[in-house]
This record gives sequence, structure tokens and C-alpha cells, in this order.
Amino acid sequence: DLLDDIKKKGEIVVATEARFQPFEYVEDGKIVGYGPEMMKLVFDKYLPGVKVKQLDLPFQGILPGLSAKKYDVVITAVTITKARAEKYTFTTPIAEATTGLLKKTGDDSIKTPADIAGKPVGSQTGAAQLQVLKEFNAKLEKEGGKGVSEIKEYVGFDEAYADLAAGRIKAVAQSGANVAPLVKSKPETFEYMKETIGPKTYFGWAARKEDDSASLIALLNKGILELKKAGTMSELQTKWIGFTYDMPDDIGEPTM
Amino acid sequence: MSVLRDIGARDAAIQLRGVGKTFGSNTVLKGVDLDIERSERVCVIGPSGSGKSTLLRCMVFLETYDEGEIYVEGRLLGYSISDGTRKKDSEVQTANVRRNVGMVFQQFNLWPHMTALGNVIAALRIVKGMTRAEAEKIGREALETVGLAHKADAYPDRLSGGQQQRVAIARALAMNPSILLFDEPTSALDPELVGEVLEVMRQLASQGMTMVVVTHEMGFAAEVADRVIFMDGGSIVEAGPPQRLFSKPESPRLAQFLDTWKSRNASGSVSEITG
Amino acid sequence: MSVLRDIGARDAAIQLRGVGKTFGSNTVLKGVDLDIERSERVCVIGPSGSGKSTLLRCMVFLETYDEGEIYVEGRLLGYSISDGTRKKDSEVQTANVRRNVGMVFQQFNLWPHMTALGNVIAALRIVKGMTRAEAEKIGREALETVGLAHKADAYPDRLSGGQQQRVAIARALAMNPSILLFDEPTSALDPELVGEVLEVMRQLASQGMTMVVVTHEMGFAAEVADRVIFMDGGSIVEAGPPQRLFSKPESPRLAQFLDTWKSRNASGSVSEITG
Amino acid sequence: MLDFTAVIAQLPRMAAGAQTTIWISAAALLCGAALGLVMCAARLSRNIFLRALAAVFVSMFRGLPLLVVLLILFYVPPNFGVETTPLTAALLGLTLNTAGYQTEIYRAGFLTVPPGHAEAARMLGFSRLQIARHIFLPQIFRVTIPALTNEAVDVVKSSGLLSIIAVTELLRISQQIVSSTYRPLETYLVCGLFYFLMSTAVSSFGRFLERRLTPKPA
Amino acid sequence: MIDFTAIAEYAPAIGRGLLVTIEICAVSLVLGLLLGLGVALLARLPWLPLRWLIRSYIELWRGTPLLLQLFILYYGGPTFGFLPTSYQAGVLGMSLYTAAYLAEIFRAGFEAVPPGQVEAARMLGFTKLKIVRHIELPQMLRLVVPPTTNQMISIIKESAVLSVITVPELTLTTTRIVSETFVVVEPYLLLGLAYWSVTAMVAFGSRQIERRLVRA
Ligand SMILES: Nc1ncnc2c1ncn2[C@@H]1O[C@H](COP(=O)(O)OP(=O)(O)OP(=O)(O)O)[C@@H](O)[C@H]1O
Ligand SMILES: Nc1ncnc2c1ncn2[C@@H]1O[C@H](COP(=O)(O)OP(=O)(O)OP(=O)(O)O)[C@@H](O)[C@H]1O
Ligand SMILES: [Mg+2]
Ligand SMILES: [Mg+2]
Repeated sequence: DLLDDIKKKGEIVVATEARFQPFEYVEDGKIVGYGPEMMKLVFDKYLPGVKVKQLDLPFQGILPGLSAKKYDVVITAVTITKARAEKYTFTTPIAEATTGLLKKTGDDSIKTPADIAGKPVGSQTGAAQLQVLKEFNAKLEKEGGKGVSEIKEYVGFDEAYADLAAGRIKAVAQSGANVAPLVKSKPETFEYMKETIGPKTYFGWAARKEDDSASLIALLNKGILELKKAGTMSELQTKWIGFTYDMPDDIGEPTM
Repeated sequence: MSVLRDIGARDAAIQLRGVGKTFGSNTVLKGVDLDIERSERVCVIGPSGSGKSTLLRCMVFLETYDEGEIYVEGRLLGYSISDGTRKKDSEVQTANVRRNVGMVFQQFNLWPHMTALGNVIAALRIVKGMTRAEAEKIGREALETVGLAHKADAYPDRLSGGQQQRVAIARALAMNPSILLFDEPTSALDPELVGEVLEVMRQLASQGMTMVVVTHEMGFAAEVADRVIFMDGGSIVEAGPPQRLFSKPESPRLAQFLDTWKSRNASGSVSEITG
Repeated sequence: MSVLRDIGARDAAIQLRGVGKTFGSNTVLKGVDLDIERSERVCVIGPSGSGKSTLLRCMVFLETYDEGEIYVEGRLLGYSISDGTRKKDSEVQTANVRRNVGMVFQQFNLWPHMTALGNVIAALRIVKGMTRAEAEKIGREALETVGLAHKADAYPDRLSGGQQQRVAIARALAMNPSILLFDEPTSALDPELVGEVLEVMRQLASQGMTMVVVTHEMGFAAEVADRVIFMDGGSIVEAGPPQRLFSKPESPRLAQFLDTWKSRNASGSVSEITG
Repeated sequence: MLDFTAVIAQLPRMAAGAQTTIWISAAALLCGAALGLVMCAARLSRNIFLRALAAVFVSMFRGLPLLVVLLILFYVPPNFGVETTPLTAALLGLTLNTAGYQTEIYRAGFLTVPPGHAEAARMLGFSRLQIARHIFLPQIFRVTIPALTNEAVDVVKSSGLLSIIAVTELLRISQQIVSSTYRPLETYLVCGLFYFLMSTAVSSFGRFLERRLTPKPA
Repeated sequence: MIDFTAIAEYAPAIGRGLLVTIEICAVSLVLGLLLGLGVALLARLPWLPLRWLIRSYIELWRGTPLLLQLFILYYGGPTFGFLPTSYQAGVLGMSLYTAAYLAEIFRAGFEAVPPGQVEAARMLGFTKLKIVRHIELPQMLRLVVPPTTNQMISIIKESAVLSVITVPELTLTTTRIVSETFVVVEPYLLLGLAYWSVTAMVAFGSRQIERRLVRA
């Protein structure tokens, strides 16, 4: 059993993509954020004395790396989708992931999400937000007959933000939580649209689907739910994201 | 004074007046005076480092000289004098002054990307702007002169050293020079191949070409030269007809130079044994 | 038969019996028979490409030979015979057979990363495993022999060609060989520097060293050799004492070879003029 | 327009990243030198199998982008039951990559030593190993310094790709800084300066070695 | 154990990625050749400030990773109102990078022409320009074939980093496939195989060219 092995070894290896403010990112050389802080609380309580080895990986390889047993669990905000849930087990949700659009402040040509028709937009390769964007675009094409002019795929969201600021693209599909700190620090450049473009989705942490990992997932779920009940989760959301979400304990079947 | 020199110079092929040359702190030529008459054959000998090559290279301004004057066919080489100060000429002006001078190098310096004929006609085509047909006619004649008409289409790396050097001579000849300079033209050759190059040079000499030849081939010098010049330490130490110079050297340095040479070549020489 | 040869061979320094060598389809040595006696001085002459170098290189198995046998001090070189078939020896076995043979190359082949002394003592230290002190003593003596004790600490590129070749000779001498082979030891030298190398070789000859010298220096051959061997087209065409060979060549090919040589070196030679 | 204040505050972190870059590069270069020499020996050996092996090795690692080698080394072996940590994958990838190049550098070096040098040694009784050790190696080292210097600069530069497999070297740290400062141009310019300084230091050292080991012409 | 069927449907995408890689490399290489030759020729002018400028360009571009140069061009350019598309930035970055290397190669090529050959031409009245055109350039071009093809191979390999500025080339395509299928081994092995075959082909072709040049 994976959990037993971890306890025996005294070490758990977790994978993180530390370029995903405010969930996971690097500050002063340390990986910090909503996720890491929550993880620490859970591990301190249920895996005391176990050393945490945290790998910082690009997002594209993070789930395949989990299958490849490069690490025990993915502690990074992963949008729970049908395709992913088929291959991996997710924890109970840690935050809402519903996708919206980031645009340039004062860009009057985009008032509703449908206004991105005919414009270049972008998101991150392999991300659920990209998938949402593509589905939204398909809907636009079907309904209005005209989709976006181009969907650009970036290796990281930071590059997408930079390109939005530069004007190469007109909007970035991203979850609200992620852009909150960005919009807060650069309100003169970035503006997040209230209206979302996809179904309600949630972020969770992921582990392998084998029975081997069941006890680890159970432990994580227990820890997360306790934090939620105690109100710690809301506190952390306020601290890192700036607002709180109403969160289900179990999302059941993913919406996409 | 300069006017007088200029008039005098018109008759000589090359005139050197107090030519001096320094590399850094190393004075390589020390006030050399030398007149090369038209149709004269001059051989320059001397120990390694005595300045022979530098002298030759100065005569065509491949090396600038620092002091004195050099006149080629009466015209000051490499510099122009205006208001009493002298200014370096442009490359084009210098090339014009030495246009009748050809040079053959120790290392042949053929261009490897052209055939023998290509080497010979390149300057005719590119510098003189001749048509291919005109140039090839002259080029083939020049190759004929050095006995290499049949190698016209060979690239240099397919030729022996002796053949390469003969092509180099043909290349110089094609420009129809009145003066030819040679810097150790046979030193880079295998012993067997020296003869064929000397033969071509002998032939040029017999046709009245003005020649200045830096060489170690004493036999050739003795046979062909009107005058042999012995250099040492950047100066001309002794000069004169080869018979006099080789049999009755005046300066001890020349005597010693000849002794060293003889002790190697004469002792047990085949001519003594077979003689 | 082989036993007889073996016994006979014990007295000779090097014995060649029907030695043949082919490069691809080019037969370079054609059944060469040759006995080099102890303390004999043999000079090998012949036109370029006649197989002189190949012969010398076969004698030390730097080149394998395809046919015949070579015995060095009575021992078959390069091959072992068992059950009537012959098998190539290992490098170590071959090295053992030719351990008393030294070789001096045209290109000196000094190792540029070692000083003169370093070159001379390298084999003593590395192959013979001597201490530095022992090796240096022998090395300095060897350098003394060639007159270069004062250059012990110079690197090859600071030495003239003649000095480099003398260091190469010292390097061979340090191993205390009984036979020395030279392949055109002076061909790569400036004419002024040939003398000093020949002088060292003369001295070795006078001390009774067995020597085989491929050379173009006829004067040296005439003076030093007990026997001169003329090669052409991979065979020994004529052999004999130099006086006889140079004055009365029997084969037309040798006569022609000598003629070419003489016409270049004798015509207008200094000795004639000064004579 | 350019504002470096945010980046300057992060200089210590970038310096730390540069340190990681340096030690990983140095380690890869050394391991690569050892492997390269072995491969070079194989390439020059008389054994046709060894020669073919070395030829494939060289062709492969000179023909594959380092990025791809790293991706393969990082993600593929675990599928066959072999564990690779990011650091071992990084070191292995860089080492294999530079070894491919160094093999060819050493081989070219070997070819510059005139065969006569080896023949002279054979005539004095040197064994093959002794010839390699005492005659070839010292000379090869001298003539290969310029090429090795270039290779060292290349390794330092290409170590930036290790960011892809989670090694927090200079470039990865710069990306992290961009994430928090939203100042890509300034950050990357400073990062470039770091790389330039490292490359210049390496090539200056190479030139220094070259000058030290090449005797000045008389 | 290895099963390519999982990614079979992506074959056309991989083909497109490969085409982008080849196209962008070819364009960059041609531009880099021209630029590099121009720089190498300019560097021969006896004008010191120009030489320093060229020197700094070569040192800076050779001293920093291509990845970083692309980042600066693409994400830094807009700061100065320069807004290249990812394709433009890729071509520009790779051309400048290639040119820096090739300029050095060409310089060495020029220096490898023995000075005696230039002197021989001067003696026959060739002007400087004619010497460059007829004596130095033809020989230099022949000498630089091997290092230039090496550079070509290295450019093809380095083009993998174009993925970071959203050029949809081979590596980015493969990465996308990995993140969509969660399959790692096959796509990456295929990726390696693709690069290896392209570079091996270029290496083979260049050896043929070299052999022909040597024979000529
Ligand atoms: N380009 C140069 N820079 C510095 N010193 C030079 C240069 N060319 C020649 N020298 C020096 O000038 C001196 C004379 O050289 P030069 O080549 O004229 O002699 P040489 O008589 O031709 O000798 P050799 O017979 O060896 O050709 C030598 O001391 C040489 O070192
Ligand atoms: N390694 C080799 N491979 C192929 N052919 C060779 C080799 N070495 C020599 N030959 C050929 O063997 C023949 C004899 O060469 P060798 O070097 O023995 O002649 P040589 O008499 O020493 O000539 P030289 O006076 O020019 O040194 C030549 O035709 C040469 O081309
Ligand atoms: Mg000279
Ligand atoms: Mg020979």
C-alpha cells in the first residue's frame, strides 16, 4: 500500500506546477500558496514526521508523470474533468475552477464572452481552461456562425498574460481564482469578466487510480473536509484568493 | 637632389636608396642601396634571417619600407611626396607603379580552387578584363613556355611541387612583366624537382628578362647571375660577378658562408669520385 | 631450410629473404634479398616511389610484409611459425625482437609536449621503468653525443630542424641500439642545417654502429657507406661499394639516376669555379 | 519603460540559480569527458562492433535535441521500472549530450597528432596504452582546448533546458520570478546577463589555458 | 509494452508539427547564412567601432541560450512597441542566433586562406574587392561547408525551444499530445526518432556534398 510505504520511508514525493498563482507559486525560493499551506496543515496532522519532497514540474507532464510513478501524488490545482477522472482519482474539491475570460482593462470591444468571436485568444496547453475555451468556441461557431480567429496555446499562463498585455491576443481563458492576484496587482492592465464561459468545475488534487492509492486519497479527503468544517479552508481562500467559494463535499460526476 | 635621382632612375629597372625597414625593435634592413639594371640577372644569397626576403618584398611594397626610397622603372614606389612630406599611396596607385613587376614565391601560392590555366588567366580576365578567348590564348602560351601546356586543366593539388612552381612562373609571365622577382623558388621542392624549375629560369634569363633571385642554389647563381649580392644582418656585405665573389670573397663573413656551404656539398661529392 | 637460415641469420644484423609487400594492387617490394652485417654501413638510394621507405619500415615491422622472411639478429620478425602456418605476433613480441633496432625519421617525430631531454628519456622511464635520475644520466649523455647537452630543456619548437633531428637521434641512441635505421634524415632540413646532422651520423658510423640509411646525400653515401644499394621499382637493382657504384654503374637505370643527379649538382658547382 | 527594481530585489535568488547552473554544468562536463574519451577509444578501436556502437552513440546524441533527451530520460524509464529523479535525469541527459560532442572533439584531436609520433614511440617499445597515455593524451588536450571551451559554453547555455524537468536552475528561477513580478523583459535581460557572464568566464578561462599551454613562437 | 495505436490519430498533427519545424529551420538558416556572411565581410573593414560592434553582437548571441533570446524577443519586444508574431519572432531569433555562429565560422574560413595567396593576387594587380570575390570567397566557402552543416544540424535541434513562444512545431505538438492522452512513452520516443532521422538525413546529405566538393 502506497500510504504504508510512505510512512515506512518517511518521505512523500509530491508534484506541483509552481507557476499557478495563487494556488502554487514560488516566493523567495519557496513554493507557497493556497495549496501548499493547506497541504502542510493536512500532512502535519496525518503524516507527522514524514518528509515532503516537492517537485516543481511543467503542467503538461504532471499527470503523465503521476502514471509513470515519478511521485506519489499531485498537489497542485488540477481541474477535475471527465477525461482526467477516468484515469486518476481526485480528492474532494479545494476550490472552484470555473473558467472565465481575462481581457485588457478598458477593452470595450469585449463586453460579453461572445464578443471574442473573430479575435485571437489563448490559454495553456493541456489545461482544462483550454478545453473549455475550445468548447465555448465550438458553441459560438454553431450559434453565431463565427468563432474566434485563433486559439494560441502557451506552455505557461504567464506567457499568455504577457501576450494579452502586449496585445497579440485579446483574451485569456482562465479560472477566476487564478487571475485574482494578477488583477489586483495590475488593475490598469487586466480585467476579469464576471460572466463565465464554461460549466461549474472544481480544482482537486490527484492520485493514481489503483487501489494502492486509495488509503492516501482517503487520508487527504479526511484532512480537507476537516479543514472545511473548521472554517480554515475559507480563511485560507480569503487569505490567498481574496474571496471564498461555496464548496460541495463531493462533486459527483464532473460537468465536463 | 630628388629630381636628379628621378632622372637617373628612369634607366634602371629598380633603384633602392638607403632603404631601411624595422619590425618592432628589430631592424631588418639597414640603409640598402642597390640598382638593378634592365636585363640584369641578380642573385641574392646570405644566411637565414639576413633580410633577403624582406628586401625583395619591399621592392614590390608587399612590405612597407620605413626609410629611403625605392624607384620602380623610375617611379617612386608606395609613397607620394607632396609639400615635402610623404604619404602612403593607395593600393591602386602602388599596383600601377609595380605593374611590370612579377613575383614568384617560395610556397608557389597557387590558388587551389582554379586549374593551372585558371590560375594563369585569372588576372588577365579579372584585372585586365580580357575575354576568355584572349586570356586563354596568352595563358596557354605562358604554360607552353614553362613546358606545362598539357597540364592546363589540372588543379594544383594534382601537380608536383616543381610543376606547381612552373605554373606560378607562367602566371607571372602571362602579365607580360619586364622584371621578375623570385624568393627561393626551389627551396620548397623535392631535390629531384629543383632542376625543372631552374631550367625554366635559365631560359627566361637567356631571353633577357630582368631577374632578382633569392636563392640557395649556388650552382645556378654561378651559371646565370650577372651579379651576386651577399646579404648579412640587413646590409649588402659584398656584391660582384659570381666568379669573383665565389673564388675571392673579400669579406670574412662571405668567405665563411661559402666555406660552410662547400664543406657540405663538396666533401665526397660525386663529381670528385666519378671525376 | 628454415633451420639453416636461422643459424646463418644469427651472425647478420638484419636478413631479408624474398621480402614482398603489396599495397592494394600496387606491389611495392618484389622479393627483396638483403643481408646487413654487424657494423656494416648501408646506404639506400633510388628514385622517389621506388620502395626505399617501405623497405626500411618493413625491417622494423612498422609495415607488415606479405611475403618472405625478415630476421633481426637471427630472430624472425613479426610472425611466429607453428605447425607450418605463420601467425602475426603480438605488438609486444614484435617489440621484443626489434628491441635493439632504433629508427630516425625524415620528419623527426619529436613529441612536442616534452623537452629535448624529456623526449630522450621518455622510453627509458616509461618502457624500461628507470628512475628519473638513471634516465636523465643516460639522456644527457645521449644529448652530449649529438652536441646538444645545452638544449636539454628546450621544447622541440624552439629548436632548428637540424637540432630536432639530432635530438631524435639522441632519443634512439638512449635505448642503446645495436642497429640504427635512418629514413632520409636530412630531407626535411634547410640546406644550411644538413651538415650538422650528417656530422653526427658520420661519428656514429666511425664508432661501428650498424646503420641503414635511406638518403639523397650522395656525398655522404660516398664517404661513409660500406655498401650502397640502388633500388628501383621495388627491387634492388644494383649494390656494391660506393666507389664502384658511382663511377661504373652497371645498370642503365642507375647510370641515368646518377646522371640526373649530377647534371643538377655539378653544373656550375662552386667547387668547379673555386677549384 | 524598463523598470528593474522588482528584479533587482530577486538578484540573490538568481545568483543561487546561477550556482546550480554552474555545478550541474561542471559535473556534466566532467562525466561527459570521461564517457567521451571511452567512446573515442571505441571509435578508434580495431573492433568493428565497438566502432559501430560508438558511431551510433555519437550520431544519436548529436542528432537529438537535448530537450527531447531530457523529456525521454525523465518520463520514459519509470514505465520500465527504472526510477529517475529530476537531478539524475538532468545530469544524465546533459552528460550524454556533451559526451556525444566530446567524443568527436577528442577524435579530431587524435587525428591532428601525426602518426609518426606513434611510430617513433612504437620503435622505442611503447605499448598501445603507453602511447595513448604519454604521447596522444597530452597533445590532444592541448589542441582540443578551443573546441572544449566552446562545448563548455554550450553546456552552460543548454542547461537552461533543465527547467523543463523541474531542476530549479537559473532559467527556471527566472520564470518563477516572472510569475510573481510580471516583468518578463527585465527579468530575462538580467537572466541573459548572468548567462553571458558565465559564458564569458568559461571562454576567457579557455583562452587563458590555451595561451598557457601553447608555447609562444620564438 | 510500447503501443503506438493510442496516438495514431495524432499522426497528421505530428506531420504538421514536423513541417513547421523544417520550414522555420530552413528559412532561418538561409537568412542566417546571408546575415552571417554579411557580418563576416563587414568585420573585415578596417573600421574599429564597427568591428567592436560586430564582436559584441557575436559574443552576446553566442553567450546566451537561444531559449532566453526568444523569450526576450517575443515577450520583451512589445515593451518597445515591437510586436512580432510567434513565427516572426522564431525566425528572427533563430536567424540572428545562427548568423552569430556562422559569422565566426566564416571569419575562420577567411583566415584559413594562406596570406601568400592574397599576396600573389596583389602582385598581379587585384584590388581588395577582387581578392575577396575571386580568391578568398571561393576558398572560404569550400572550407566552411563542414562547420556550416554542423551548425545546420544544431539549429534543427535547437528549434525545439520554439515551443516556448507558442510556435506549433514538433515539440509543442508532442507535448500537447502527451497532455491530452496522458501517454508519455510513445510520443516522446517518436519525437526523438523524428529529430534523429531529420538530423541524420542532413548529416548524410552534407557528407555527400563534402565528398563532391573535395573531389572537384
Ligand atoms: N612579418 C615580420 N614580422 C616580424 N619580423 C619579421 C617579419 N618578417 C621577417 N621578420 C624578421 O626579419 C628578419 C629577416 O627576415 P627575412 O625573412 O627577410 O630573412 P631571409 O634572409 O629571407 O631568411 P631566410 O633565408 O630564412 O628566408 C628575421 O629576423 C625575421 O625574423
Ligand atoms: N601506406 C601506403 N599505402 C599505399 N601505398 C603506399 C603506402 N606507402 C607507400 N605507398 C606506395 O608505395 C610506393 C613506394 O613508396 P615508398 O615511400 O617506399 O617510396 P620511397 O622510395 O621511399 O620514395 P621517396 O623517395 O619519395 O620517399 C609508392 O608508389 C607509394 O605510393
Ligand atoms: Mg626568406
Ligand atoms: Mg621515402
